[in-house]
Amino acid sequence: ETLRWARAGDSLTLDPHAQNEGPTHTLAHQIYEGLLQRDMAGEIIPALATDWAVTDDPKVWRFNLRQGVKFHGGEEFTADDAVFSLKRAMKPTSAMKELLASVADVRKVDDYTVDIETVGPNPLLPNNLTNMFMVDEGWTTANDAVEPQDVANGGENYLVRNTNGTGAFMMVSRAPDEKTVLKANPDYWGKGEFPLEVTEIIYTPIQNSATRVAALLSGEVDFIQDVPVQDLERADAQEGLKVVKAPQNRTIFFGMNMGDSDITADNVEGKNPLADVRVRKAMNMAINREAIQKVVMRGQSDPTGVIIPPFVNGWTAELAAYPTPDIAAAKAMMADAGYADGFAIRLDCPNDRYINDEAICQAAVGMLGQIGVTVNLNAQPKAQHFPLIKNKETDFYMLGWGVPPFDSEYVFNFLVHSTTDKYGSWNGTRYSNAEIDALVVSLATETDTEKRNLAINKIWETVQSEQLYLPIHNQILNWGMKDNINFDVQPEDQPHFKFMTFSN
Amino acid sequence: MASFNQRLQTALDSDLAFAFKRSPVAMTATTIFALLAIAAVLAPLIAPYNPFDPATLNLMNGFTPPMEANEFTGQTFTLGTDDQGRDVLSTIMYGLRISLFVGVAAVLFAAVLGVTLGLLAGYFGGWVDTVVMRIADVQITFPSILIAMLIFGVAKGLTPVEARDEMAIWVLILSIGLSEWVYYARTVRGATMVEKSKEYVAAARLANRSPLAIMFGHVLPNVMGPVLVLGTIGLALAIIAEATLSYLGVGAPPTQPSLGTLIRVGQDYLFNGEWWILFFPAVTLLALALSVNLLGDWLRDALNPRLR
Amino acid sequence: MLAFVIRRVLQALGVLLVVGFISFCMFQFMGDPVEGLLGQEATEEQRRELIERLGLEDPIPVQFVRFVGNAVQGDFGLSYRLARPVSELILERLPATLELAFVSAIIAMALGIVLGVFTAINRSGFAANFIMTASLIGVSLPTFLIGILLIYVFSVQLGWLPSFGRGETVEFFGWRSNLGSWDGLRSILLPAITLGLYQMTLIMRLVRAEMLEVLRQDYIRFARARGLSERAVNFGHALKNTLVPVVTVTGLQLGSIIAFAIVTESVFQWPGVGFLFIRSVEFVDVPVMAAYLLLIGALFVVINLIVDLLYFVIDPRLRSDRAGSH
Amino acid sequence: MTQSPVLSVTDLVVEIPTRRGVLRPVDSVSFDIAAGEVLGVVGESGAGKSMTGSAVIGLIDPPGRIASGEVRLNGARIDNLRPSEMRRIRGKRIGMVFQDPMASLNPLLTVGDQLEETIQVHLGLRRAEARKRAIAALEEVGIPAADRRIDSYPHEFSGGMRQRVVIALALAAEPEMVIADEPTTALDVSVQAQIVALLRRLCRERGAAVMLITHDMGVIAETADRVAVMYAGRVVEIGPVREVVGAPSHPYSVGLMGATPSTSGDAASERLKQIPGAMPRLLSIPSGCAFHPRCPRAFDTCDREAPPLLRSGSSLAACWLCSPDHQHLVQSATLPEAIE
Amino acid sequence: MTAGPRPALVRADHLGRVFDVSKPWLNRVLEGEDRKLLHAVTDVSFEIAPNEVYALVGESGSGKSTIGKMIVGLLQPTAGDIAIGESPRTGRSTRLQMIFQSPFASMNPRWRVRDIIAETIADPSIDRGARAGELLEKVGLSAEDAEKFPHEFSGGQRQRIAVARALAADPDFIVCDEPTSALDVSVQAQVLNLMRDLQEELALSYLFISHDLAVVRYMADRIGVLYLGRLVEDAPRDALFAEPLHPYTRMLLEAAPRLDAFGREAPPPQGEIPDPIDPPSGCAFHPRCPLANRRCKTEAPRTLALENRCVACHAVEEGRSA
Ligand SMILES: Nc1ncnc2c1ncn2[C@@H]1O[C@H](COP(=O)(O)OP(=O)(O)OP(=O)(O)O)[C@@H](O)[C@H]1O
Ligand SMILES: Nc1ncnc2c1ncn2[C@@H]1O[C@H](COP(=O)(O)OP(=O)(O)OP(=O)(O)O)[C@@H](O)[C@H]1O
Ligand SMILES: [Mg+2]
Ligand SMILES: [Mg+2]
Repeated sequence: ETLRWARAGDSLTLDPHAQNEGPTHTLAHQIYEGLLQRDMAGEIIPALATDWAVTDDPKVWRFNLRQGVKFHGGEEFTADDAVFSLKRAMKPTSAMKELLASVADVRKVDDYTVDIETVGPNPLLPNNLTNMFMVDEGWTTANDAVEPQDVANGGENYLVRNTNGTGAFMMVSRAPDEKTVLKANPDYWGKGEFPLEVTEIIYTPIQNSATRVAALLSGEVDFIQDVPVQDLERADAQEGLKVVKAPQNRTIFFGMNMGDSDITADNVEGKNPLADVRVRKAMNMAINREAIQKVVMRGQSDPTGVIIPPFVNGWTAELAAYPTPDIAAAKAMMADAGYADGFAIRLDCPNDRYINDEAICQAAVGMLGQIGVTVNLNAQPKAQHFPLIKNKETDFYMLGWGVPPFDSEYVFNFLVHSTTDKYGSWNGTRYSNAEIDALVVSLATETDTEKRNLAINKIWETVQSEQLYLPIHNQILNWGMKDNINFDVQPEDQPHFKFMTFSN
Repeated sequence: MASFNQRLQTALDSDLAFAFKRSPVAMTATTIFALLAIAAVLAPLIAPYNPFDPATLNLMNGFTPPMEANEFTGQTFTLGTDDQGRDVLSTIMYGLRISLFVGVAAVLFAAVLGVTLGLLAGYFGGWVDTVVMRIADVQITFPSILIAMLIFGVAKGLTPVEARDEMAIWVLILSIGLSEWVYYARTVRGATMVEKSKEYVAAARLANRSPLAIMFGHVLPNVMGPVLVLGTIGLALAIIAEATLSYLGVGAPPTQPSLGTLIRVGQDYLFNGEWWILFFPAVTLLALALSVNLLGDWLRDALNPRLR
Repeated sequence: MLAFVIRRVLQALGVLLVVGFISFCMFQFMGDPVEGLLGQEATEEQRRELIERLGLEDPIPVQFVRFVGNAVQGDFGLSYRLARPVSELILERLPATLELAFVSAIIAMALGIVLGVFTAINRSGFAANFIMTASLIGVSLPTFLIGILLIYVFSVQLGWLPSFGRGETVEFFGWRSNLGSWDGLRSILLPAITLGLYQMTLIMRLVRAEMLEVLRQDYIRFARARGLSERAVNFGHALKNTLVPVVTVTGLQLGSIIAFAIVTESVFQWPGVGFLFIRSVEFVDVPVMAAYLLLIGALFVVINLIVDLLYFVIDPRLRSDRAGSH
Repeated sequence: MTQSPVLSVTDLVVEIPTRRGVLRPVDSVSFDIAAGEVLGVVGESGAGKSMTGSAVIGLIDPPGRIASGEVRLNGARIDNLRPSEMRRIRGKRIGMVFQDPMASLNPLLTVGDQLEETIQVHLGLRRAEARKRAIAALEEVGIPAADRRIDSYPHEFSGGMRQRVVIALALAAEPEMVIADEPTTALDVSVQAQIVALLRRLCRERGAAVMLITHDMGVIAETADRVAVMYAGRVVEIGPVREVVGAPSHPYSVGLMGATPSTSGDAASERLKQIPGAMPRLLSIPSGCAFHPRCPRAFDTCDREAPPLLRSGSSLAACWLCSPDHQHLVQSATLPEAIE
Repeated sequence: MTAGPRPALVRADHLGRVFDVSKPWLNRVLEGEDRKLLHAVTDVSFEIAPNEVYALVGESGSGKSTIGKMIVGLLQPTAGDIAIGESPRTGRSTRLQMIFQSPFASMNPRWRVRDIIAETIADPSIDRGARAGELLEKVGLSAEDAEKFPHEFSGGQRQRIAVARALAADPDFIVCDEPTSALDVSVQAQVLNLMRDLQEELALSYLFISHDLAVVRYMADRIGVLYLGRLVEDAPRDALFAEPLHPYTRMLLEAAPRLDAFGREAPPPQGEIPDPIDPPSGCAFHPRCPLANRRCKTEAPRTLALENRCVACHAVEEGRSA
C-alpha cells in the first residue's frame, strides 16, 4: 500500500545525529534504527539490540545486537557500527550529545555485543537511546562524514542528503519542504515481526493547516498529523476518514515573573504585582480552563492544575486539581493584595508553536480582564517568543513543556531551580529558593526511589502553594487518516509506519 | 451669502452630478458605501456589543451560529460569534472602522506625500525631479506587501511592546501609504509638467507669483482630477492591502480585529461548517472594496472629458 | 541605445544597492537568529561561539559590506534553518515560482488582452459592460480570499483539482516543470488562476482604456478613411499602439506577480521562493530573507530593463537619433 | 459644369443625440461637385464643415448619424451602404486628407507599411508590386529618394513631407473624389502653398473632384472653383469663387470677407469690419435664420423662418434678402460698407 | 537697429538665446557626439518706441515666442541685453505684460475671471473686484462676467479677458504672442480691433508676434522678419509691403494666399525650414534662395542699415536683388 502522509513541518536534515527535533526524528525513524525504540504505545522495545541489561558493574550496560541485519546498501550491521554510531552521536557537532552526557565509554565486546559505561550508575540510560540511530561505519567513513553535520555552522556532509539505514524504508527521492518518497526495504529484518503493510511513503509537509485539512478531506493524502481541532469533527464525520487521539506528553501554562521587585511589562510603578502570591492565586482563579477546553480546544485538551502530564513520575490527582473560576473571590484577593483597581501587564505568547496558542492567550486576556488585569497581548512567532523567556525579557508568558524522560526532575531542572549555569535556564519566574534548589539537585544522585519521590512531592507542594505557574492543560495529539488505516497515536507524536495496517 | 444655495445648485447641475444621477451603478455603490461607512462610524453607538473590550467577552459564547442560541449560555447573536465569543456583527462594525480608518488615512497620507513630491518634481524638474523619481523607482521595486513587512519589522524593533497595539494601526497606515504614494507622485508629476507648460502658469509668473503660490494655487487644482480617481481606487487598494496584511498576521492586533484579521481567523473554520466567521467579514470586505472600486471606476469615466 | 542600456544598468545597480541595504537593515530588527538556530536548550557558550562565527557582533557597516561583497559573488551564506547555501536553496525553488508566475502571467495577459480588446471594441454592448463590472469584483477580492474560495469549491466540494503542491513534475535539463505532465498541469491551475486573476483584471482594464484612447486618434480615423477593414484597424493599428503602455504595466505586474506569489504559495503550499521566504521569516532565517528581497529587487530591475528595451522594439520614435531633442 | 456631378449631396442632416438633446451639426446641406472641380467649403470653427466631410465618407463617430438626406457618388447612393460596402468605397473611390499630418499617420508603422497596406486592400496587388506602387506614389507627391524614404517612420519626416505622405496615402488608389479637411492649417505659409499646389495638380491630372474644407479665405480664393459658405450647420451661400469671395450676397459672407485682413489692397490702415457676437452653440441655434441675431440687416421674417437657398446672381444664398418678395428691401438700402 | 526718432521704450540689443538640446552626457560620450546647441535666437536687435506697434513675423520655429518671452522676462537671454526705458532691465516687471496665443491654456480653468484678472493687479490699494469689473467693461464684456469661470466664455471672449488681465497691471508695453491665431476670422477681427483701440486709447506699445502677414500688416507700425532666429529684415510696414528687400520676405509675401488672387498659380516656394540645430552654413536662407551664390553659402550676411530700415542679405548688399 502506498501511504500519502502530510504534516506541518519537514525533517530538517537526513543526518541522523545533527538535529534533536521531532519531525526530523520521525523521518529518520522510518529509515534508520537505534538499538532500542519506542513502540506505538511509547513502550521501549528491542530494535537493533535484542536484549540489554546492567552488568555486574552498575555503571556498565551490555547490549546484545541483532544478527544478520543488513544496511540498505548491503553492509552487515555489527558491533563496530554500533560503537561508531554512538561515538559519532557524542561528537561536539552532534545534537544528540546531551542525551549521552552520562556516557563515559562505548566498547565493542564481540561482533554482536556492545558495552556502554556511564560516569555514575544510570538506570535511565535506555530511555536516552531510543532516538540514537545506527549508521554504517564503512559507508560513513568512506563518504567522509565521520563528524555529524555542523548545523550551527552551516556545515554540510554526505549524510545530509543520502541515507543508508537498517530501517523498514529506503529513500527514493527527496525535495526538502516539498516531497519525500520512501519505499519498503525488501531485506528488512523485521519481516514477520511487524505488519509492514506500507510499501511506499509519500511525505509532503503542508504548513498551512487549512490546506492540510483540505488535502485530507479531498483525499489527496491518506494520513495527516496535527489536525486543527476545529476540523476534527468534520474529518471524523467525513465518509472514509477518521481521527484518532491520545494525550500528549506536554503541558501548556503561563509563567509569571514573581522574583523581581519591579517589572517593566506592567503599569505599576516601583512594585511588582506578580510578586504577591495573592495576585497569582487570583489570576489562577480567574482562568476558566473548562471554557478554554470546550471552546478553544473543542474538547481536545485535559485541563490541569499542574505543569506535568499524568504519565510523568511525580504527578498526582491532587496536584492536577484546579480551582473552579470564581471572579468574585478572585477580585477579593486582588483587593486584598492592594490591586482592587487591577493593573495592566503584557502577555507574551507564541502564535505558531502550540495548538491554538494565540487563541488561548486571547481567551486568557478576556478572563483576566474580568478581575481587572488588563492584558496587552503580544503574540509572535516562536523564533521571537522563546528568546524573550531565555533572556528573561518577559514577565508574563506562555510556555509548553514536554517531559521526554517521564520524570519530574527534568521539569524542576529547567523550570523550578533558580537560574544558574547548569540549571533553571527556562525558569522565567525568577523564583529562587535555596532550599528547593538543593532538593532539586539532590534528585540526580538519589538512588532510593522512595526518598526521591518524597523530595519530588515536597518540591511540587512548594511550586503549587507559591503558584509559580498558571497551568492550563495537557495537549491531546490527534492524527487524521483514511478509515481503512489502523494506527494508534504515539504519545511522542512519532508515527512508525512499519506498524501501520490496513483493513479493506 | 446667497451664493451657498446658488453654489449647491451649481454643484447639483454640474456635469458630475448629472452623470451621477444617470448612473444606477454609481448610485448603488454610493448607497452601499454610505451604509457601510455609517455602520463603521456609528459602531460604538449602534453595535450590540463592544468586541474590543476583552473583559466583556464570554468565551463560552464562542462559535455560536447565526440566529441560534448558544448551547452553554443561551445567548443569541444575529450573525453568530467567532472563536473568542465575540459577536460577529459587532466585530464587523468595529472591524470596518479599522479598515476604513486605515484605508482613508493611508490614502490621505499617500496622496499628500505623493502630490507634494509630484508637484515639486514636476514643477522644478532637474535634480529635484531626479531625486524624487529615483526614490520612486526604488519604492516601486518593493511591492506593497514587502514594504509593509519591512516597515513592520522596523517598527517592531523600535517600539516597546506595550505600544505595539496602538502603533499597529499607524504602522499599517504608514506602510500602505508609503507603498502607494508613488502612483500619486508619478501621476501628479506628469500632469504638473503638462500644466506647467501651459500659458496660465507663465501668466502667473508674469504677475510675480512665487513658485509655491503657483504650484498650490494654480497647478494643484488642475491636477486634482486624476488624484481623485487614484484616491478612490487607492482607497479600495488600501482596504485590501490592510486585509491582506492583517491576514498575514502583520496588521491589526488580534484583540482589535479588522476585517482581514477576522477572515484569517474565520478561514480556519471554513471546512468544519462554521462558515459565518469567514463569510460575513468576507462579504463585507468585498462589498466595501467593490463599492469603492465601482465609484472610482465611474468617477474615472465621468471625469474623462472625452468619454462624456 | 547602448548609452541607454548602460544608464539603465547603472540605475539598476543603484536601486539594487539601496534594496540590498534596506533588506539588510530590515533584518537587523527582526528576531534573533541565534535562538532560531540553536533551539531551546543551547548553552551560553554555544551561543557566543555562534554569534562570533556569524560575525553578528561586528559593526553594522562592516556586516553590510561583507553582505554586499558576498552577494555580488552569489553567496548569501548558509540558511540558518536548513544549513545549506542560500543561493542553492533559492535556485532550487526558483523554477517553481517562475513557472507559477509565468503561467499566471500568460493567463493574465492572454485573457486580459483579449477581454480588454473585446470590451473596448464593443464599448457599449451588454457583454462588455458585464465583463467590466465583473472585473471589478476581481480587483476587489484579496488574493488570499480567492485562493481559499477556489480550494473550497474545486478541491473540497467538487474534488476536481488538487489543493496544494506541485503534483507530478517532469525534469527538463535540470528544470523541474509542472508543464510536462497532466497531474502537474492540474496542480498549477488553481494557484496560477489565484495569482493571475488580479493582474488579469488590471491588464484588461488597462488595455481597454488605452485601446479606447488609441481608437480616438486621428490615425485610426485616417486608417478607416482609407478603407481598411475593422480587423486591420483594430488589430493592425490600434492594438499595436495600445501595447506600448500595456507593456510597461504588464512588466511591472510580472514583478508583483512574483512578489504576490508569497500569499498564493502559502495558501497553496506551492514550494517556491515565496514559500521559502515565509518559512524563513518564521525562523528568522536572515540570509534567506535578505537574498529573497534582493532577488525580488533584481527581478524587478531586470524586468524593467527588458520593458525599456521592448519599448525600443515597439516604438520606432525612441530608436531615432533625435530622441533627445524636442 | 454641365456634366453629371461626381458627388451630389442633397438635404443632408446629421444628428448627434446627447444627454442635453439632439444636436444637428449639419442641417439640410446640399451641394454637387463635378469631376475636376474644386469645391471650397469655408466657415468658422464649428460650422459643420468637417462633419459634412465625415458624413460623405461615412465616418461619423457614433452616436452621431446621418438622419436624412442623400449622398450620391456618380449617381449611386452611398449613405445607406453596409459597412463592408462602404469600406470598399473609402480610400478606393473617395480619398480623405485630415488636418494634422502629425496625427494622421500611425507612428509605429513605416510609411511604406501604411501605403502598401492601403494599396493591397484596394488594388489587390501582391506585396512586391504594392511596394513599387507605393514608391511611385511617394515620388509623385514629391518626396525625394522615395525608394529609401519608404522605410522611414513618420516621425522621421518634417511636417510638410508628412502631409505629402498623407496625400499619397489618400490618393494611392486613384479615387474619383478627394475630401481635404483643412490640409494646411498646421503648416507654415511657404509649405502651405506647396501642399495646396500639389493637391490641385494631382486632382487635376486625375480629374478627381475635390472638396476642400478650410477656414482660410485666401486659400479658397486661390484654389477653389466654387465655394460653399457654412454657418451653424447650414450652407448659407454657394457659388463661383469670384462671386462668393469677391461680391458675396449673404450678409454673413459679406462680414466674413470684410473681417479677413489682407496683404494686399490699400485698406491696411482702416479698421477691419467686424461681425458682432459669435457663432451660436449647437444647443441654442436661433430660430429662423441662424444668423439673424448677428445680422445688421435682419428683419421680422428672419427670426421666424429659415430661408432656403435662393438664387442671387450666379450663386445661391440662404437669405431672405435674396427672395423676390424682399427685393424692395435690398433696393431701398444699398449694402452698407461696414457692418458693425 | 536704428535709432528711431523718439527715445525707445524697449530696446533689444544683440539678443541671443541658445537651448541645450544635447543628449545626456553618457550618450554623447559613447556615441562620440558633441553637445547639441539650438540657436533659437541669434543676434537680434530692435527698438520699440512708445506707442508703437512692432511686429515680428516668421514661420514656426523662427524664434518669435522666444524673443517675446525674453522681453517680458520669462526666459533669460544667453546673449545681449534688453533695456526698458532708460535703464537695463532687471528681473520681471509687471509693467511688461503678455497676451498668449491660446485662449484656453492661458487661463486657469479653476479660477474665476475676477481672480484671474486680479492676480496681475500690482497695486495693493486697489479694490480688486471693482477694478476687474471695470477692465472687463473696457474690453467689451460686462462686469458681471467676473463671477464666471473661463469655460463659460467663447474663445474670442477669453482673449478679451486675457487683454483685461494684461491691462490690470497698468502696463506700458504688452507682448502679444499670436493672440488671434486660434480664433476665427470674425472673432479675430473683433479682437484685433479692440487691441488697436486700446493701444491708441492707453498709448500702449505692443510687440506683436504673428506668422500671418495679413494680420501683421493690419496691426503693426514696424515689422521685423525672422528666419531661423535671425532678423533678416526690419522695416516700417508700408515700406516692407511695398518693397520687400530680403528674398525671404518676398517669398513669404508671394506664398501668402490672397483674397483677390482667384486661381493664381504661381510656382510655390521651394523647400522647408531647415533643422535649427544644424542650420545651413553662411546665410541660413541660401538653400531656398533664388539669388544665392557662393558667398551666401559660406558667409553670414551682416545687417545692412538702410534709410529707416535694415536688411541682412548679400544679394541686397551686392545689388543683385533687383
Ligand atoms: N461627438 C460630438 N458630440 C457633440 N457635438 C459634436 C461632436 N462632434 C462634433 N460636434 C459639434 O458639431 C459641430 C460641427 O463640428 P465640425 O467638426 O464639423 O466643425 P468644423 O466646421 O469642421 O469646425 P473646425 O473648423 O473647428 O474644424 C461643432 O459645433 C461641434 O462642436
Ligand atoms: N525650452 C526649449 N528647449 C529647447 N528648444 C526650444 C525651447 N523653446 C523653444 N525652442 C526651440 O527654439 C526655436 C524657436 O522657438 P519659438 O517657440 O521661439 O518659435 P516660434 O517662432 O514662436 O514658433 P511658433 O510659430 O511655432 O510659435 C524652435 O526651434 C524651438 O524648437
Ligand atoms: Mg473641422
Ligand atoms: Mg511661438
